[in-house]
Amino acid sequence: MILSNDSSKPIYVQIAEWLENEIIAERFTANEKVYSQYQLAELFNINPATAAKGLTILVEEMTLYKKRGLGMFVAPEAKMMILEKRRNETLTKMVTDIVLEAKRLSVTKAELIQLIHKCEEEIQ
Amino acid sequence: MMFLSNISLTSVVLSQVKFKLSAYSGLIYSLIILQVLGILFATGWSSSGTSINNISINLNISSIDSGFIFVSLLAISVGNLITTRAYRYDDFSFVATRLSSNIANCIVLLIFSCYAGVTTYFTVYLMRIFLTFNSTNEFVEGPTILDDPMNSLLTILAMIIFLWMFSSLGYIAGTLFQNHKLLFFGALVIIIMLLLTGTWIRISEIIFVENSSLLILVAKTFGIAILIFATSTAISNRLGVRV
Amino acid sequence: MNVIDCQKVNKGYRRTNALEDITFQLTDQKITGLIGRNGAGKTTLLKILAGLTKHKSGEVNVFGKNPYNNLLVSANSILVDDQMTFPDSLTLEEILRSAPAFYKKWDTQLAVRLFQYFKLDSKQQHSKLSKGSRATFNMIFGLSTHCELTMFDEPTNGMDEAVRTDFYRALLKDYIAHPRSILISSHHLSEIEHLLEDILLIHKGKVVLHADLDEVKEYAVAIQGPVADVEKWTAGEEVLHSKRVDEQKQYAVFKKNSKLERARLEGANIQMLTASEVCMYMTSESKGGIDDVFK
Amino acid sequence: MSNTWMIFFIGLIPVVIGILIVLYITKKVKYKGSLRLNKIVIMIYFSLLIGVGIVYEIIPKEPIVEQLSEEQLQQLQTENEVFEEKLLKQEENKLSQKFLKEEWTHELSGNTLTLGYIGNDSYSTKVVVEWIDSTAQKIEGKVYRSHINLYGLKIEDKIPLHVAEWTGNELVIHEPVEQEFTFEQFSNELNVFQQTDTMEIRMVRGFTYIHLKVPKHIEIVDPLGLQMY
Repeated sequence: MILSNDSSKPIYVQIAEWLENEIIAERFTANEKVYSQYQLAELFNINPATAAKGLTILVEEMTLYKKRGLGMFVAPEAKMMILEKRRNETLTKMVTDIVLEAKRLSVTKAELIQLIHKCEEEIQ
Repeated sequence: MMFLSNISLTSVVLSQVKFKLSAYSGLIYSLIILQVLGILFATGWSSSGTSINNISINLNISSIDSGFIFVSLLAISVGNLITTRAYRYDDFSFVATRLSSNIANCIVLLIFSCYAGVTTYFTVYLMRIFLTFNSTNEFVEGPTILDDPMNSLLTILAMIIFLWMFSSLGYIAGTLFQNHKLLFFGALVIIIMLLLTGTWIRISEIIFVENSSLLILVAKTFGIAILIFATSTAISNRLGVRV
Repeated sequence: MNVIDCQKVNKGYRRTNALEDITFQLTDQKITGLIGRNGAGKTTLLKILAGLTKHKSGEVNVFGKNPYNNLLVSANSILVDDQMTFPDSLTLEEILRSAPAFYKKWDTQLAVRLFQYFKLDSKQQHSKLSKGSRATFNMIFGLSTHCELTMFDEPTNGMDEAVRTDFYRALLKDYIAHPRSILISSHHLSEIEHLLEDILLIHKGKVVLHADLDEVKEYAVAIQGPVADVEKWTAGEEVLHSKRVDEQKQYAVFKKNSKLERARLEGANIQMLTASEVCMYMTSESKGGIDDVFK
Repeated sequence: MSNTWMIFFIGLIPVVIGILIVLYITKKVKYKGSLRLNKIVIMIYFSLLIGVGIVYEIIPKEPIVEQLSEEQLQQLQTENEVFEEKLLKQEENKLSQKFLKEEWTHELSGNTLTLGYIGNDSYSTKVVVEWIDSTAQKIEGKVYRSHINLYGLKIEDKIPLHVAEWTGNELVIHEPVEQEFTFEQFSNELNVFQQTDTMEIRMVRGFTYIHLKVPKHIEIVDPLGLQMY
């Protein structure tokens, strides 16, 4: 994977996301050691401090846990947590976009809800 | 954790000296050219002829004076040359302070002077061989090193120290010129004024002429060179690099 | 510990001020980008830090010492720039061979390997090298010293694209293996952005910004929309740059703040900026752009 | 501006020109060589010069002219002075016989004796007359030459003698034919360091003395003033 400088996302976020993807794809399984900041730095050609920041995000989100002197390990319920988070984030973002677009098109809230109901019925 | 390398002034100076000796090794060609020129000019350098009983007797004395003068000019030039930008900047590509750089230059010039002094002294033999095969004239026995080893050594020593002092003159002129063009010309004017007043002649007489022995002259010259180098070091302290 | 500590450093050439009240600290083992436009004072600052020139006033401390004429600083720092010279009488090989006497941490293996990789001619003289090869050689020299403070001034000037990429990769790998403080100056941030941890942005001899790379990235945003709306959203904000896109639309760059979410909800077209764009806008001469010239 | 200063400044000009030329050479010597080559040249040049010195000392040399020391020259000078003094005092028996070059007698046909000289430097010859009580016409003559030395060179044998010849009643002293000798010498000393002026010619001036025993009735005509009293 090549990181993009021009992406609106900071590099460390991209690193965190990449690691999450790897966990989802089960290339890292529960309690497995993940790459160190230096390995990540070499892999992506980035500053180790930036890589460390990416790792820190995941530690803060409890996706990874630290073993002193040994490195970072995938939390047992990491995959689930990531999926949960993505679900929330993606949906929220989509809904926001829908609401904004509706506003531009002068669609009322009631009409919007009706539209959602209709879509749901069709899919089922 | 930072691990700073500690390095002493002495070791930096030694490394610089070693480095400079290699870096300036190309000067050997200039030295050889000038010594050969010296040999060519030496033949009949001091030639005197007198007539007695209607007989003219000419004595061509081939001495190392001409070689020494050429090499002295080289010493001034080299002293000047190593203060120029290119040479000065080279130092700062490696570990250097202005002090270490000046001390190293001073030592390097002394080493060069030693080499130049000894070789210039020995060019007289090159001259002898050259003339032995090229002259039909009779030879007058001349003193060799073995005849008066102490005096020969003293002559070599004097040559070395004088060359060193000449290089210090070039060095201070170069330093002044690099540091401040105005200062350089100012100093030049002051020196010429001094020369015109005659005080200077008196001073140089006291220093260079009125000596009871060559050894005292050498000692005085050595002191002057040291003084000049120290002054140059003080002047160069504010010189910027790669500006 | 601070590797560099500058307090109100001033430096002037004749009547112009090259540096004005430069104040910043650099903690150890970071790669910091010294960013600024041409003539911003990057080179002057680096030369002062390397002890090559003297500052006029203020206090400069490198490893806690004034770098000017300090042996400790000289032994533990190096400035690589295109004015670096080596004696003509020495071949590249001989130059590399004389380095360990000066730099105690000199990495001969690294030097030799990089030298071979970049296919430099060991019998060549430094001054005879092409601009790109000389820059490559200087870089090899600078990296191999393993100096605790390694500074590069526009190191890739003259290098071709492939060599640049290799150079930055080499720098990073060597940094990982031997962490130390590295300061790289460039007016081309996007090229080195990924390497950096910190950015020191200077403009007209002053420090504009000294921050974490990601902070810089999030320092400002761009917004585009109808003129009236843009003016409303940016009212009272610190606008770094603005320009008319066409009759109706306005483009503005301003400091990120909490009101942004609301603007977004109000339908503003908000664009994230890259770090180099942020730096560019922060150091632009005027609020307008090149387009204003053609009005 | 005094003369000394003129000389000084004129002397300064070649020095400045010299420095400029040497600077030019040093900068123009484009060929700086490689370090390896330079090191070799430096070593070889040094050993060459020392080697030449040693070789010079051991190779057989052409006949070499000896040079007298200052003391020896002084001694020659003293001998000359003593000789002249004694000659003037007519103490013939005390004269150093090594100066005696020629001895002759001559029968004069008249009562006048003319002294003549052919050559440029009549001052090199001094005639000393000892009057004797005799009525005969016989004149006894002895030619002496005192030490001649230039630059301390031991070349006295090479310097030809003046010849005194009789033509009738005239004693003509012939100067030797003009000749030139050139010698080569090497000096290991630097003249610039000499505290004393060594350029002064080291010379012992010798003379040709013609000692004549002349009967008292003979008149000497000496137009050139060769006679010494």
